[in-house]
Amino acid sequence: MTAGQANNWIILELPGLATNVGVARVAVAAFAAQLEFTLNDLEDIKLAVSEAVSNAVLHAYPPGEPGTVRIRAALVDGELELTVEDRGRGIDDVDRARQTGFSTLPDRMGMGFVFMEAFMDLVEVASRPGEGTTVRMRKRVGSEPRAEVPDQVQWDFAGAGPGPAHPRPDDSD
Amino acid sequence: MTAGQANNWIILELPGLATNVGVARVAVAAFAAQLEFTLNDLEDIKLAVSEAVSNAVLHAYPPGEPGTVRIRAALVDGELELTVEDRGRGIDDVDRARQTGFSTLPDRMGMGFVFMEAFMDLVEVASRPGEGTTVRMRKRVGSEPRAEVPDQVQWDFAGAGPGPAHPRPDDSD
Amino acid sequence: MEISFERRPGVVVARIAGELDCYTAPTLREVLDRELDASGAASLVLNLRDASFIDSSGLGAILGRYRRLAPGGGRVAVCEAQPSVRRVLELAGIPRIIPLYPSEEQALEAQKAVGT
Amino acid sequence: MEISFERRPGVVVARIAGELDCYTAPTLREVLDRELDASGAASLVLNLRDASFIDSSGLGAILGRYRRLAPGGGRVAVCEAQPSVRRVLELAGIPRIIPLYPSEEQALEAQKAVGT
Ligand SMILES: Nc1ncnc2c1ncn2[C@@H]1O[C@H](COP(=O)(O)OP(=O)(O)O)[C@@H](O)[C@H]1O
Ligand SMILES: Nc1ncnc2c1ncn2[C@@H]1O[C@H](COP(=O)(O)OP(=O)(O)O)[C@@H](O)[C@H]1O
Repeated sequence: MTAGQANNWIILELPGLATNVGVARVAVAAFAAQLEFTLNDLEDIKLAVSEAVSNAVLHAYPPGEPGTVRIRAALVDGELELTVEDRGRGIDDVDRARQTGFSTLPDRMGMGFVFMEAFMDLVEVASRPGEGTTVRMRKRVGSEPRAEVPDQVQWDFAGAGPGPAHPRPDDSD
Repeated sequence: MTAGQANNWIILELPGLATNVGVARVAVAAFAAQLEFTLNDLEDIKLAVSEAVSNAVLHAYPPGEPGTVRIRAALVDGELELTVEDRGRGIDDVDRARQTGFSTLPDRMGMGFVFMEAFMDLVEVASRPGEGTTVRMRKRVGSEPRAEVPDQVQWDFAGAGPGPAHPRPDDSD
Repeated sequence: MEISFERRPGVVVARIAGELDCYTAPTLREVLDRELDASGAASLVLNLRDASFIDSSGLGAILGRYRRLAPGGGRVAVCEAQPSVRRVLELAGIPRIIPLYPSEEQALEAQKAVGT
Repeated sequence: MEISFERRPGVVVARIAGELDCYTAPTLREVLDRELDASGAASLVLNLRDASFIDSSGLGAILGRYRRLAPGGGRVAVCEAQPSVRRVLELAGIPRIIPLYPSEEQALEAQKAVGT
């Protein structure tokens, strides 16, 4: 059975409802617990799942018309590979979307992608406007989250209004 | 969001490995927790998932060649509808398979279907030899598990050998 | 998620249990604002002892309260956060604007120190 | 799943933590049999205080030990099972052949009463 786990995977499909984000977290964490991840690693993975699935819930589909979100977790070469996919409106400019503090919704922090990057070892975003978004992530057993998220963010938080709708020139990621 | 939950569902696909049975339990329980199920109800649901997915793992596919198991959980009219499906070898005689103590494996108790029936409100088994098996179950919020599983079982347990390979005439289900 | 409140002079203490994500954040936001309005308190102490998870949506709800209270001189503090939750807060640099305290008492003491 | 053992005169006490299902049952079976062989004990007390789940595969592993020990006059008892686990054992009618005790002490007392 242990040998089989090397090629193990799960696919979870669910409608993009906020109430399902927790289900996705729990399912992926239960699956990932098969590898020798520490409790901290599993928390990192939950956070990354939460951010990616929340994005599909909040940004991909028109409000009130949730489409399907597909989550795939696989054990590949002792690493967890995670894919979160939607068939929603897509992202016009992925580089801009990934920048710290960038959000197209007024009450969001624009920290989702930054958190995924901070807590996972690899984050790739593929998106086509009108067709959907696929976020692919990897987590190695024993990898540490990267230091802190960039400094700029605190500055934005401290401001009275919502975060900037557009990135500043010094907002690098 | 609450309205949307009435039509909420998840689909979970995974290879039929024993290590994945716990993942299925946890995912379905996290999903079912959206309804007003009691903790006992959620334990009943976990048990039913465990029995149905274990069957797909243990009986459907040749040892060492696990095929895919598909679990669907949906909230329908305030009930949980659960489907566990495999594309494995199927069951020749479903009525016989559902009888208390019947098992085709020497070290099994033949209690899987009996438990599903005891802990869920409805259990339907559709199977075609060579094509696969689908178990459909329902659980109402607030339903109680049925009394005890039939008496015959204790008798079999108490025997020195494995359970009977064939049902006795008085093994009704 | 479940929230219970205790009103202290000038401070609302909110004890939050459960997961703070995009499902619960809108409720969290609304319930906190309602209590802040009703109490007229300038400051907020969030006791996260029973909060088991937080992501950027949950952080957003907390930082939103900071943005609301800061212009009037009010403060926001977090206390008793579990290690996994504290880890997310720290990685996000939250403590630089919202201090974390090991106990509710210490968080309340610190509020007093500034006066309300 | 994790198991630890304590050998008492004529009795093995096995403390089992985790989930008892078709993934862990083969290990449970093997480890219990190995310890019964090594100790030469006639009876078995299973402390399920930290067992969080059991299904028919887990029950099968327990009943298999009963079948093994009963012909030699040995006994199997379960103690400290959590409510959710106890519920499954009771619905399956297990207590009629494998008694359940609230504490390990009581389970061990009962073993003595029959002598080993
Ligand atoms: N799955 C998605 N579909 C469409 N747009 C997305 C998706 N994920 C992210 N985006 C876009 O990228 C932006 C930045 O995302 P993120 O860093 O997670 O911050 P936030 O969710 O707080 O807005 C979002 O505001 C949104 O415009
Ligand atoms: N998914 C399945 N595919 C093929 N055969 C199955 C499946 N589920 C159950 N069976 C057959 O039905 C029998 C009875 O199942 P069950 O009541 O769960 O007891 P057990 O799993 O202990 O054998 C099994 O022994 C097996 O022969």
